[in-house]
Amino acid sequence: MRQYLLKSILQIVPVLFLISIIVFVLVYVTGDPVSLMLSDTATDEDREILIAALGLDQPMHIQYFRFLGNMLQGDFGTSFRYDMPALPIVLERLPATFELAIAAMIVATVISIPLGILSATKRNSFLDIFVSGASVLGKAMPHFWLGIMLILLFAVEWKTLPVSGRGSWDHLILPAFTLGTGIAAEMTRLIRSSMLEILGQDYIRTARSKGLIETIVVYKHALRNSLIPVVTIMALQTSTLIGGTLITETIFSWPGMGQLIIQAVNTRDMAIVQAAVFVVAFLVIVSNILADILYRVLDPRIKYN
Amino acid sequence: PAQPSGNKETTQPAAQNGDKVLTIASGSDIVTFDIHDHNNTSTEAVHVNMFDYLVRKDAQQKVQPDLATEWETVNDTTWRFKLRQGVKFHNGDEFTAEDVKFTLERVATDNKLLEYGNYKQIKEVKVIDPHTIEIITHAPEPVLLNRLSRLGSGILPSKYIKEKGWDEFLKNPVGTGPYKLEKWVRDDRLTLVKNDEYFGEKPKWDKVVFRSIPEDATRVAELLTGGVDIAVNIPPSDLQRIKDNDGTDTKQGPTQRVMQLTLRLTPGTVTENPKVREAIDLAIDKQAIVDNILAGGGVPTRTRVTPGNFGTNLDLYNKTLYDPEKAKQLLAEAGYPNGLELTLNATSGRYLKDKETAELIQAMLAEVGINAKLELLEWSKFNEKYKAKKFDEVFMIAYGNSMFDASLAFDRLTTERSKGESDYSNPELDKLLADGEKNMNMEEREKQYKQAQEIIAEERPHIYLYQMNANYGVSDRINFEPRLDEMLFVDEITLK
Amino acid sequence: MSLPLESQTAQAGSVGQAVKKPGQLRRLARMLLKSKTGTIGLLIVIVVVFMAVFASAIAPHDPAKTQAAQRLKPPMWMEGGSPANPLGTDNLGRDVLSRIIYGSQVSLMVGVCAVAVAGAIGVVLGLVSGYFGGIVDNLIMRTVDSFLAIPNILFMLVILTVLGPSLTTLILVLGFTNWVKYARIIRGEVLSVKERDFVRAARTVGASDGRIIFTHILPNVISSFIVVSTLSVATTIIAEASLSFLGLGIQPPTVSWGGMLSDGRQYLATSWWVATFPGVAITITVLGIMFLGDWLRDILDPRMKARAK
Amino acid sequence: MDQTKEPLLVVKGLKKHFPFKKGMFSKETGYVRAVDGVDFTVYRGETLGIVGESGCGKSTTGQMILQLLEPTEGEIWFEGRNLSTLGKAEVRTLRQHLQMIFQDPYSSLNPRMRVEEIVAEPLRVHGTHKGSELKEKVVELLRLVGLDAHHMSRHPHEFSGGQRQRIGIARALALNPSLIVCDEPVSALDVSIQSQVLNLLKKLQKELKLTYIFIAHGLPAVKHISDRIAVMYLGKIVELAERDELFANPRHPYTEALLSAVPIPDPTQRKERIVLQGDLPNPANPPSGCHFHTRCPYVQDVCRQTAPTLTEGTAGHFVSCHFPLGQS
Amino acid sequence: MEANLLEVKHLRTHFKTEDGVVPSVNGVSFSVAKGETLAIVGESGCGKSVTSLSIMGLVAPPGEVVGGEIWLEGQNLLALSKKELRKLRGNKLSMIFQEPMTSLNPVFTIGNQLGEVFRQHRQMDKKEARAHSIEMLDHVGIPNAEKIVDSFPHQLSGGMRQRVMIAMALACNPALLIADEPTTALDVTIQAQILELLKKLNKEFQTGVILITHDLGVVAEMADRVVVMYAGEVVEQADVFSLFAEPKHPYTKGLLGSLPKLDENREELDSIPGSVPNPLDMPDGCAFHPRCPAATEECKQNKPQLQEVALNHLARCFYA
Ligand SMILES: Nc1ncnc2c1ncn2[C@@H]1O[C@H](COP(=O)(O)OP(=O)(O)OP(=O)(O)O)[C@@H](O)[C@H]1O
Ligand SMILES: Nc1ncnc2c1ncn2[C@@H]1O[C@H](COP(=O)(O)OP(=O)(O)OP(=O)(O)O)[C@@H](O)[C@H]1O
Ligand SMILES: [Mg+2]
Ligand SMILES: [Mg+2]
Repeated sequence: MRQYLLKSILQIVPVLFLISIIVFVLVYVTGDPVSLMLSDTATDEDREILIAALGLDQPMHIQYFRFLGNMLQGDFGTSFRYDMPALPIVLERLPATFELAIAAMIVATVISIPLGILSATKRNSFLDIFVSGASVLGKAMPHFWLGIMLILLFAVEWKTLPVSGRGSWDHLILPAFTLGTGIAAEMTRLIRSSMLEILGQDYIRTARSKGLIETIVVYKHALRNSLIPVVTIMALQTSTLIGGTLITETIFSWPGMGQLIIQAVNTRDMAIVQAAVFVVAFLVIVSNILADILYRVLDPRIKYN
Repeated sequence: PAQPSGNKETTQPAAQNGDKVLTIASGSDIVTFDIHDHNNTSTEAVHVNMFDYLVRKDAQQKVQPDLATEWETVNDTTWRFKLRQGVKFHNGDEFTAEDVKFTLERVATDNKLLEYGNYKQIKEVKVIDPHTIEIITHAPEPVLLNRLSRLGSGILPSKYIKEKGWDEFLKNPVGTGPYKLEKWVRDDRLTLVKNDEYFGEKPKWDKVVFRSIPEDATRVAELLTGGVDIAVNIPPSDLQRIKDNDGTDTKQGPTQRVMQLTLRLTPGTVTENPKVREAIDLAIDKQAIVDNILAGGGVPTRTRVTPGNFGTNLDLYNKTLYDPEKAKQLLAEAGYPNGLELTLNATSGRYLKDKETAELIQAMLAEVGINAKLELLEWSKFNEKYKAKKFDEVFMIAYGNSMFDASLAFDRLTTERSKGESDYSNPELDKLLADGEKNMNMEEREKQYKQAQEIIAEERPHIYLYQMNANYGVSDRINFEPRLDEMLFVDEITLK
Repeated sequence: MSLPLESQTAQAGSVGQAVKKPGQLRRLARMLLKSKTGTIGLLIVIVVVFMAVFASAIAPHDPAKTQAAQRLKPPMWMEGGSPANPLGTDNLGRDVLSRIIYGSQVSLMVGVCAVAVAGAIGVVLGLVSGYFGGIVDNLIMRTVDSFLAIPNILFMLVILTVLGPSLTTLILVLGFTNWVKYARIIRGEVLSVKERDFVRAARTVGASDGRIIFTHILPNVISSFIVVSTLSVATTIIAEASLSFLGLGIQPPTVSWGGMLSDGRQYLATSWWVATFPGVAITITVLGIMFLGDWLRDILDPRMKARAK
Repeated sequence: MDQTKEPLLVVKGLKKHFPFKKGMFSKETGYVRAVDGVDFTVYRGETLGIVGESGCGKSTTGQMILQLLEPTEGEIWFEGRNLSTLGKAEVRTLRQHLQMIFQDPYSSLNPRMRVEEIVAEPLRVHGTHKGSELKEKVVELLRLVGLDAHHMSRHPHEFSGGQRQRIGIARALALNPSLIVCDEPVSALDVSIQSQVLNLLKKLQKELKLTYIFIAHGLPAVKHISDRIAVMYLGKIVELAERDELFANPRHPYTEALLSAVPIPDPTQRKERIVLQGDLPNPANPPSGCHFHTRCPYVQDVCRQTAPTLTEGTAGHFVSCHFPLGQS
Repeated sequence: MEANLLEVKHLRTHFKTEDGVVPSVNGVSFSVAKGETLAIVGESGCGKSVTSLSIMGLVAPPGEVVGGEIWLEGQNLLALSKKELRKLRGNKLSMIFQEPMTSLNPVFTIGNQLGEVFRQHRQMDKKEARAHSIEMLDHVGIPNAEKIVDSFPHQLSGGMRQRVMIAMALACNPALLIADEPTTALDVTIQAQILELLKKLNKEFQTGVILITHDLGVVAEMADRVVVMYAGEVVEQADVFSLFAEPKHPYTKGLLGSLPKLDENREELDSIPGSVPNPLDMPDGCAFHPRCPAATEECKQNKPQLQEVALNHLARCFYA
């Protein structure tokens, strides 16, 4: 296991390197931030000075290597909006986003596992069709629309939950549902099909031939196996999940990274954008590794291959 | 309305353990505590509660003493101020003339600061004694008091900043105002607590929370559920709903902002032709825009110098021209009997209902045969093109006027400044403006500006559409009157 | 020779499912009708395509025609509604029904073109990566990993903010951010098809790499591509809506469902129909495409076919 | 096979080691010794059978001969030329004479192609036939394997397993090969179909003067079709002899056990078997010395230490054992 | 009849597929006596597995037992409730499957899966179950059972896994064991091991065994009696000696003739032309007639019945 971990950590390196290129190019093509940084009345000379100060007059590859070098030291530049180093600003927002993403994941899991199992075991029943329909619906609703609807219903109409902001656990419910619904829909479909496949396996027939009660057959023998592929595919959803926080956080005025990113992009605060993209990418990669580890725990076959 | 069962500390604005808490929601967080390096009205609306100016405007926009108790003009370029004694910053430092010198000279000399342009007129701040200063300007400055009672003029603690450094100040800002910072969670909330040491009237609230809620629907929902006491920037379509709701009401008030079209007079463009410009003006039914899109929340105008500003030409205010038939005729005369094409750039999501307004304008122009290609840009992109002066024939933008003086309204119309943007040039106007700028004879000055407004209304490098209202949603438990400058002096807000 | 070969060949027809050409279509149709959801899906997609193609003929009004006096009229069955605007009007007095009909053009166009762009890039890279392996594979897959690590919306947000939204950029950006999905899937399929004996057989007869890729591998991986891309059309339609929320969707006067939904959200509480009907249109279309995709997956999955035998 | 024996294919010291990494940092990499030093000669017109248990390297050997896998070591001489020293173009022409029939009739035909395209592909690739000539050739090939011209327009899934195998054979015959490697061509087929295919292969061999390498793990089938038989165990040939000689006098203990393990379809001949204990060892970690020593009923100390080499005992009967049977 | 452990009468199991009803098992009858080994042979798809699954009550939709009776020690299994049947499975009635590689759950240890049987049917606790599992593993000749009990299936070879399957099936000392092609996936030398083991256990426990296979060699080696199936029907039934000595049905004859044998050299094998008919499109009359060298008009029109053609030797042919 330790070896595996080391190996995966080493594998991150080229990916992070490629990401650094992508990020750099994104920012590079964004054009110069200079005009946004200058006051209305600045002269051309002021402009030149600032450009030189930022090193924007140098060739692209030089700029890239300087960017890379700084980045390796954790320096993503200074946010001109906050006039502070970008990375701490991003990291400061991480806990909020984390909290939201994990809550959403829990919501998704709690919804999807029972539904997925039920619709697989009761295949083609009314319930199955209902669940399929609901999961398509879950995917078809854009976050912003769902979020506003939830606010209108639960907060404004029924007054059962707070509208927005971050605070106690009940502030978390609506945004977590908003963010988790799409994932839940995806997961339900996955669990269902994975479960259907597993239920057709020989060892399920073996389990039945031993006279085991159906509950054990489904929840012991089938579920564990069907979660194995789900885990990996879900890890791929981390990036969707974090992407979803951009909009969800804006709707619920949740002070996380998502909102920060949107505002940074809107104000062309590219240092923040760079740092944030990097942090997000790193998170996604780490969560993929975690999923891989979980995969190994769930499936003993892997360890020995 | 019933309170949500949510966390008491974070959402419930009402008194808890006897504290009086006011919660205000706006669409965006404050930008920074560097009062010189932003030009954001809603940030200043918060700052005014923490920092004091030398002089401040009251609710009627009359200049009142604040940190300065008296002032006089020594000569055309020198103003003397007597400073209030016994005032303390939130950290306990005493307020002295050094602080004023530090503050004003910083913004007047550092050209990287966003407010530099509005203060570079100041040449020097001379400390006469610890409680007397003289401000010396490069040229005569008729509007100095206006300048000093607005964004960028809050007095900073020079000792604190020199000792602890600017970074520390940004983290723990300190002013002389009635409220001091308790906590700032970016993009979430900024909490102020009362400053018991405040020199003026005792602060009325124990705690004030400014929440940032970017999504309109969410902000309205917070107001309706009692999560906030005041919600800024209410979409017109929700006004009725807030009125109908038990426990909430709306307040609307005029602002300094005027929505306008900037037209290009660059040779070779269709809008070079004055008849075309006039046709565009006549084609747009401003009243309809105000009535339908803004739910009545605005006043059509033909000038940017709206009442409350020095130099208003009331002949042009609350007036509008709308005559599509004449517009068609003008087009025909201009040589476009079959209509013409142009590009209209506008923002999307920057101003209240900007997108809808532009869409409606596009439709109205189409009625008279002007086929406007609408290019809606999200603000940062718009701003980039704006600064690079890369727009085509027409762009739509709203300007405010924090100076409350006509001069600012013309700052983009001189031959020099309009180069590349509207490419408008009128020597007569140039002269009027140059004179007005340093004319210390107020009566004469007013005349100059009134005349300038007439020229613009006639030649139309800018077509003014309407003065915008600010829409607030307000809880019934408090008294609140909107200010023309949109500042939120929380001590002007009271519990019923 | 005791083998009565003739009698044996005569049998072939009845043994293998002797399906002749026209029968194949009929068989497909029969399989379609057997699947309720597949049929519904196809019907929905047909209706939407019809709407998009004949928008100008079936829409009752010009979708861009504003009528200030007619703003926010409710649907015809509600008080104050009129048959002239069956689904009501929006905040500028434009006919919601007509806008939905025209909106289908953009939604479909964006969906289909973006998927085509993504598919073209993804399929080529996936084929190359899976077939040749080695360094090329490594490079492509690491690039895929990098792209996967950055949320699509973030990508689109940055690029569209920079370039400014237009139909073309939107399509290109959506395509450019989604290719990884195809590259991954196609590569996986190629890896498995590559090991099948018919590919070995092609190599023993001396077929070139190009021939193997295009005549043996590509046709056998294309069905997963079709399934995934169908589902992608659906997600792209939703993505356009999310971008509209961020102010980066299709720009007026072009109508898109996402744009309508996003603009209409301000009226959700007061004039629900402005945002609800485009929302319903998106949902139904997505539902239809997904049903169709699921059905395609079922019939194109060789395992399924084997089971049906 | 008498004096006219002309070697068509000579395999010398053929090895294939599939590498696998043991860990990221331990430099040490392991090898699956799929084929671990194999020598044999195939004479023109004969059938060489290769038997052995699953994983012993039969298919890998076959694939190396066909250049589908690159040997780790060793030489393959075909028609007197060393394949590994030839240029690409030469291999391409030479390869026409080397063909393969695969085990799984379901995966060896491209499901998206018509029978006509499948059978015509080799002709097309080498550009030997064009247009109507091509079509005629396809019809001829199909006839040869007992299929009809009207099958040409069908897809593989419309055929039964036996018929598919015939299509595969037709494809292999298209380029007039001299050597065909048959990798378990009948093990996936039903009992009653197996004999059809075996008969067909025999008939074609006679008519077209083909040479076969026939790989299988079903001993009866191998015996039926082969002239000589090689027995493989864990990547090595342990015994190679004329068919009848091998069955009459197995000299390697493994061959003996293998023969004894095959159930005879005659209830009157139930017998005491030699049941080998234990499982086939892992080719990634083969036993020291003689690979078979872990399961050999006659194991001696020397077997654990030194690996025996394949040596010719009686004429044409090779065995790799320190203590070959029947020597007393 | 009381001697018979299992009595299957006119069993019919159908699959309702999209293309039509597949009558996989179409009126099959046979019996198994205590301690007897009955072999069922036939080509792929003739209904062997479906027959055995029907006995176990494990036919999954769209399959359904639509007729017949299955009597096990005086109980009609088809009349039992699901719960009652479940209690019999793994207990009195057990089964091993063809694919030892996929028949064990990859994510649980051998001990866990084996112990389950004891816990389900013998109400043992975990410790007891484990002890018994080790004992059972010992019994089927697994060396080092203490260690193997904690390993996962993938750590075992195919032969070992099949032994585990056998241990699992015999755990509760069943009256009837169904072995569905237990050695097809194994190598010859391993197959020999397993067959020996089955023989030994069969003697030891006096279990009735149904051995399903398509390998006539295995049949000759193991069976007391043989049932030959073709297209969902029994076409011949006899004791193993008479069947091999004097096959009565042309299909059986063809099968025997088509086998290459180790002890004889023939230039050419006999073969049965054509292939198994499509179950959706069964020929009229005798199902075998299209492939039968001796078919007559009668065979094309009428369906022959299974009849006794010699003492205790049944065949479904007009001309047997
Ligand atoms: N591409 C590969 N990579 C790694 N190992 C391989 C590869 N191909 C085959 N092997 C290993 O090489 C050994 C020999 O494989 P091969 O397929 O030649 O056996 P075989 O004798 O044909 O067996 P079977 O009878 O099962 O077909 C096996 O242990 C197998 O796992
Ligand atoms: N799930 C199913 N759906 C449809 N038909 C099925 C299904 N399972 C089995 N059948 C049909 O039932 C028939 C008998 O199948 P069965 O598995 O009993 O054959 P078998 O004799 O065991 O063959 P094999 O030797 O290949 O195991 C076949 O024709 C098959 O097509
Ligand atoms: Mg092989
Ligand atoms: Mg079977």
